[in-house]
Amino acid sequence: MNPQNLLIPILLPLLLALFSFLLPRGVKRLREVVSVLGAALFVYVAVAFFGQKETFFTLPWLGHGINFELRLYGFSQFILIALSGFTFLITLYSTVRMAGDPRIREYYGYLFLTSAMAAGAVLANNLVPLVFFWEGLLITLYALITIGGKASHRTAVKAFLIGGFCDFCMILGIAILWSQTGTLRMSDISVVPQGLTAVSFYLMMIGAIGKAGSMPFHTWIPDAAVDAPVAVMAFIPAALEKLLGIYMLARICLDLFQLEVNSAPSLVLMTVGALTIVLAVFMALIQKDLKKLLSYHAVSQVGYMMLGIGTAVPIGIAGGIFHMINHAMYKSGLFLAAGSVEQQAGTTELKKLGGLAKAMPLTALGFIVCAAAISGIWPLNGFVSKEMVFHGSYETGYTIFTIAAWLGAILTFASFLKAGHSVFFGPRGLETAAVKESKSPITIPILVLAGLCVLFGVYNSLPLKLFIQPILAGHAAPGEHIDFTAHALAVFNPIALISMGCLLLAFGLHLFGFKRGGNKAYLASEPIHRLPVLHTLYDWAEARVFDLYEQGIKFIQSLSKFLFRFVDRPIDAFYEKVVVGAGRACTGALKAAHNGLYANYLAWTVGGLVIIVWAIGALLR
Amino acid sequence: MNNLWILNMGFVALLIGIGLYCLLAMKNTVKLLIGVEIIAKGVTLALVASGYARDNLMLAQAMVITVIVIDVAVIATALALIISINRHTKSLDVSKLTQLKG
Amino acid sequence: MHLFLLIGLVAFSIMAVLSRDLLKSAISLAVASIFLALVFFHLGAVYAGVFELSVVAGLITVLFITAIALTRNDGEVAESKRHRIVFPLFFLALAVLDILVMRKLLGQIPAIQGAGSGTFSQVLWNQRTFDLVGQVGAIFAGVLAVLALFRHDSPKGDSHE
Amino acid sequence: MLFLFIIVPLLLAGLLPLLGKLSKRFLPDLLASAAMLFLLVLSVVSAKPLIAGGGIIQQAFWFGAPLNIRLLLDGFSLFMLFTISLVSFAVTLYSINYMDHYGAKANYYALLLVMIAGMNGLVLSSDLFNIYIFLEMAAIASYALVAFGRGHEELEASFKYLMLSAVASAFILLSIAVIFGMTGGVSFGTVAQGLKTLNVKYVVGVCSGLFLAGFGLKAALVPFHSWLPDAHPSAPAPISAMLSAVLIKVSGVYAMTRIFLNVFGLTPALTTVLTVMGVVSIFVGALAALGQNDIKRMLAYSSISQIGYVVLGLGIGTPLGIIGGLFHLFNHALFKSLLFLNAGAVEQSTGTRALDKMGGLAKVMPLTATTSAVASLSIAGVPPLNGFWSKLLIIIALVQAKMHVLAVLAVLGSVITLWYYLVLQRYAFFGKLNEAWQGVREAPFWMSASMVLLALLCVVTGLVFPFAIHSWLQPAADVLGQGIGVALNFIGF
Repeated sequence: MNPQNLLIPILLPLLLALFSFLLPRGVKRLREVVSVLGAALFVYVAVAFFGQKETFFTLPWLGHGINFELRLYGFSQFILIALSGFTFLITLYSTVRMAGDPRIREYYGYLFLTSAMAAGAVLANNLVPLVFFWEGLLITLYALITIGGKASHRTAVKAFLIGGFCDFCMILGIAILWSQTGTLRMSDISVVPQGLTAVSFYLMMIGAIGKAGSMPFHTWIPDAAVDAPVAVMAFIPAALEKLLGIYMLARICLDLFQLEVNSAPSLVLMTVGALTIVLAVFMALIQKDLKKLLSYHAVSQVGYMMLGIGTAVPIGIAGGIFHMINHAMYKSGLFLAAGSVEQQAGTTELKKLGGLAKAMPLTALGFIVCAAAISGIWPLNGFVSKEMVFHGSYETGYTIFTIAAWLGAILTFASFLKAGHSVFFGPRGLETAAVKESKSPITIPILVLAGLCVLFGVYNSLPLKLFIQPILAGHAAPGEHIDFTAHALAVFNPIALISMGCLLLAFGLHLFGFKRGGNKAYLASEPIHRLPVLHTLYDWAEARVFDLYEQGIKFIQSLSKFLFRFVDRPIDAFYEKVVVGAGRACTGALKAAHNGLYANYLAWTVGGLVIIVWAIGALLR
Repeated sequence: MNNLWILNMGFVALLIGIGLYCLLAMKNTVKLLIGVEIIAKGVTLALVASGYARDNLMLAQAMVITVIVIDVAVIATALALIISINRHTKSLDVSKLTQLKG
Repeated sequence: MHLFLLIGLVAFSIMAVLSRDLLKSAISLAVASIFLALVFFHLGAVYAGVFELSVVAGLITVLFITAIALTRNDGEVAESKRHRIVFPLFFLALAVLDILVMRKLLGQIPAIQGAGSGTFSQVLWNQRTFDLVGQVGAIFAGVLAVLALFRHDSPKGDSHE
Repeated sequence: MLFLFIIVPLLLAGLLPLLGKLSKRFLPDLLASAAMLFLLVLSVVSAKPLIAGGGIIQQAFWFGAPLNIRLLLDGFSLFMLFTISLVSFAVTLYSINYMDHYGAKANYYALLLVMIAGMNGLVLSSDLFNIYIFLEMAAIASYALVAFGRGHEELEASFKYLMLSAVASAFILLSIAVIFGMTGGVSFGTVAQGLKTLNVKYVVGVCSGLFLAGFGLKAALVPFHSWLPDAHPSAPAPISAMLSAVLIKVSGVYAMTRIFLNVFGLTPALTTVLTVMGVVSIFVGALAALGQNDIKRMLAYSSISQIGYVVLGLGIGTPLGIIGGLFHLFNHALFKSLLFLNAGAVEQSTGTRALDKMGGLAKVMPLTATTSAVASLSIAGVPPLNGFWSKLLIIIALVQAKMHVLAVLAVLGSVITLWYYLVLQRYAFFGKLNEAWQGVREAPFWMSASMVLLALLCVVTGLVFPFAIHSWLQPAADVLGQGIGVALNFIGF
């Protein structure tokens, strides 16, 4: 392939962005049509790139080893396809959902700018262009969040500061890596993380997981869920940032650094991953708003990916990467479904909604499939990738991480049962009387994503063989053949059985909670309740374990509250109070020092002269 | 020859020190300007002394004359400023000129 | 002789600083200028001496006195009385430091003989022509500055005080 | 031909007060703009002989007769000349509308022209004492321009500026006198040659200290910066732009760099002092800017911070560092002048400079808001605008020079910069439109035109920066990279 073609995935969205910026606001339809067609072309380009052999493109740039280098290979081809696909779906969805927005011009512009930057970041083979595109994403994120309206500015600044901090860490890590290896070409770097390079690893890791939205860099996501347009949420935190963040993390762990199984960096990564899973899912459980609930899950699921990659075991890494793409699909689907509900019903608050399944069958179907996928129900894609992560973490010998992952799975399913139940089943909310199904540009993306969830689950060999295995091709132990498809949907092994058990447990939890709530939709889950074995189990539980459950729920709830108040908020407060406060204090001191007295200023000048002369004298000695 | 240069430079330093003291400690704006003048005297002395020490007195004198001319321009501007400020504040106290701060 | 002239110069400078009356200060400064001019004469720098006498001792003193006459100083700026005590201490410290530094630093400088030069006017016109352009510019700047500050239309900015 | 850079503005400055009697507005506007355009074209044309060969020394002619004035033109001075001409052209266009309500336009242009003549002379001179003269010439004009509004604040700011600046000039002159006393000459060649033969590193150290204090005060490096936050906001907006964008760089950074790199030769001690001063300036300026409510005062503190970057880059002394520093110098000239012009437009329309009284002005002044957003993003180092590249180059140079701590601090400073520019944008232009400004209108034609010109330049420079670096930053950096060889080359002249 002609190496210059590598510029197309960057330039094409850039042109689309320019088009949207320059097109006057008054012109109707044309913008949407061009955007959708352009995005389709983008998909075509990405697909055409797939399967090409490794290509390098180099443009001399600043010199000193800083060149504009791009590289197309298995991994970036795969991410590019996903990226273009999501861009297309979101564009299609936005034609209806964002129609009439006063800042529509900027919206499409920034959307495509984001795609261009992301494509650049994926293709970059030199750390400096990588940082360039990476930083660019921060700006477009800021801009896209502010489209949400007046209240969104605060959130945008918060996202910006947090993202800026993470990127700053990454730049620092890159600088250290550069000084240690002497090159900026990513494909030339491969070092063992120890000493300074370990510091660099951790710093770059913060950059990557910060982009992916892991704890403790997540606090802007739930805020943004409320403030930012839902299409933006579906595109950026749910899909794109995961793709990029986890892509970067995988690159760091696989290529730039040689991560050993159970080495300190690996354990750190796994710990952060496990903590993210558990803490975020606890937070998700108590949310009363659909979009907020989804956004906390967006955080929690990152934990699985980090856990998987952090294991440094092939199946774990493959699981992590697979989970990334799966998550992008079902989480986008869920956000889009939430958006569809919001547009029709006017709210996403769980208590106001109910029984929408009949009125919005397509949205409901999409939501249910995606929710089942995220919960890891056989045979959907979430099941496959989660199993792989469980296996991987189990193989490292630290079962604690596997248990944490299982715990996460239980609560994930429970919270989605709650969400799905209260939105689509049960009696209709009073305020949402006249609800119709959304238009096709809204439902099609949802259904496509749901369909993909099924496809990637049932025919998991397709993505695994086509996308994932090539990435790991160079990383298997010699002589070992990599094939994950063999046990992908196998149910009869201990780990899969435990997972299934977890799901059942979650279901039970939901049922008890539901019944306890005295809801009238109780009959909806009656058939399961009447199953012979479960029935007696439930009866037995109803009589005796009820208190225990109550206590358990109370415990879980208070724990959630505790975590929210003492972990989640303090992190938030750190950004808001400590950083801002420190800035204020310095500023105040400086303002007081500039008191307007001439003698004072002159004294600084003379004092400065004395210090400088003294310093030069001391340095000359 | 060299010794004379050192002696002169010593007095240059004294003049500049006196001038800086005046600038730092005095409050009257006209007095501050006198401090600037004293510093300027020190510097012109330094130029002439250097020219004398290096047998390049003509060059030194040419420079001194330029310095004096520039000095006149600066002093004239400064006095015009002081008079204008005096019209606003009716005072010559520099410690009252603290409207700009922070 | 040279030393006495220098001491006179410093003494009158000190008087100019410490004197409580502005007029006396200005006149002390003029006397200090005359001493400086004498120093210049003594060193052979005749042109510089003449200039110092006429411009600094003459013109600048006139400028100062005009300015003092033009400004109104309600309630007399009270200079702190501490200067009578602080200044001698400062001066002593300065002198000691001065002697130490000069001995140590300048005493070690080897000499380079400067290129001998022609007459004064030759130097001024042939070597330092560029300076004259600068002088013209500086005079322009000074004149324009005074014109700008004393122009007749009403001052802006009084409104936003 | 190079002499025209000095004599044209100077002659016009002499004529303008007389011509101003004939026509109060039209003639001064026309002549001043024409002169600036002429200088801009001249600086571009002058590049031709330079690209052919290295630096040149040209003798000035006066109506055909040779004068004893030797002007030094090399990559570095050409670069500065171009920057001066560019900014002064934009500023003059802006003044056509803006200075109407100040009165005495002829006088104003005359002072501006004297200031430009002084800066051009400084840049072209090859002699320490000439540097001092032209420095003073530009400075005297700038005192008057700062006080041009004649309000209390303006006068106070100008007075403090003058008094501190006079001390700085005295330091510079004293240092020149000592060097003259050691080497017997003041031209670059003689001094460099003399210092090379003499072994007097401590005295040179003291002289460097004096220069650093003197030029540091002109450049507003911390702790010599205190006059700037008073003087720059008080001046009329185009003058604020001129002072922040050009004057502090020419009379501070240029002079300092020229002397330290080409005449004294950069020593490790100087590198350390310069880089530390740079970083301290970055932080003090940025943190102080963060707390400001006066928009122009915020910009003034930001200048201190950005000058810190320039000095940091130049102080490293490596080729990449010098390129980064120079590029940042140019970029800062563009976006800081633009920001001051924006602030001026806002002040003229609303009558206030207090950020908390503004709000939502983007709706009524879209052009000002857009250009200001470009400048803010640029100065905060957001890719792909020009400020990003220059900061990146400086940071890379720091890493290459193994100054990792300084690199981290430089990045951190840039984050704070972004912070307060976001604050500025939010208070001034975004949000709800304050009802008081309902009737506010966009800036008049010439003001808008010059703002758009500068904003376009910001964007274009960011996009074509590799070209910019290779074509005319590289020659400038080469000059500085040669060290004292440059000065020694000119002994024969």
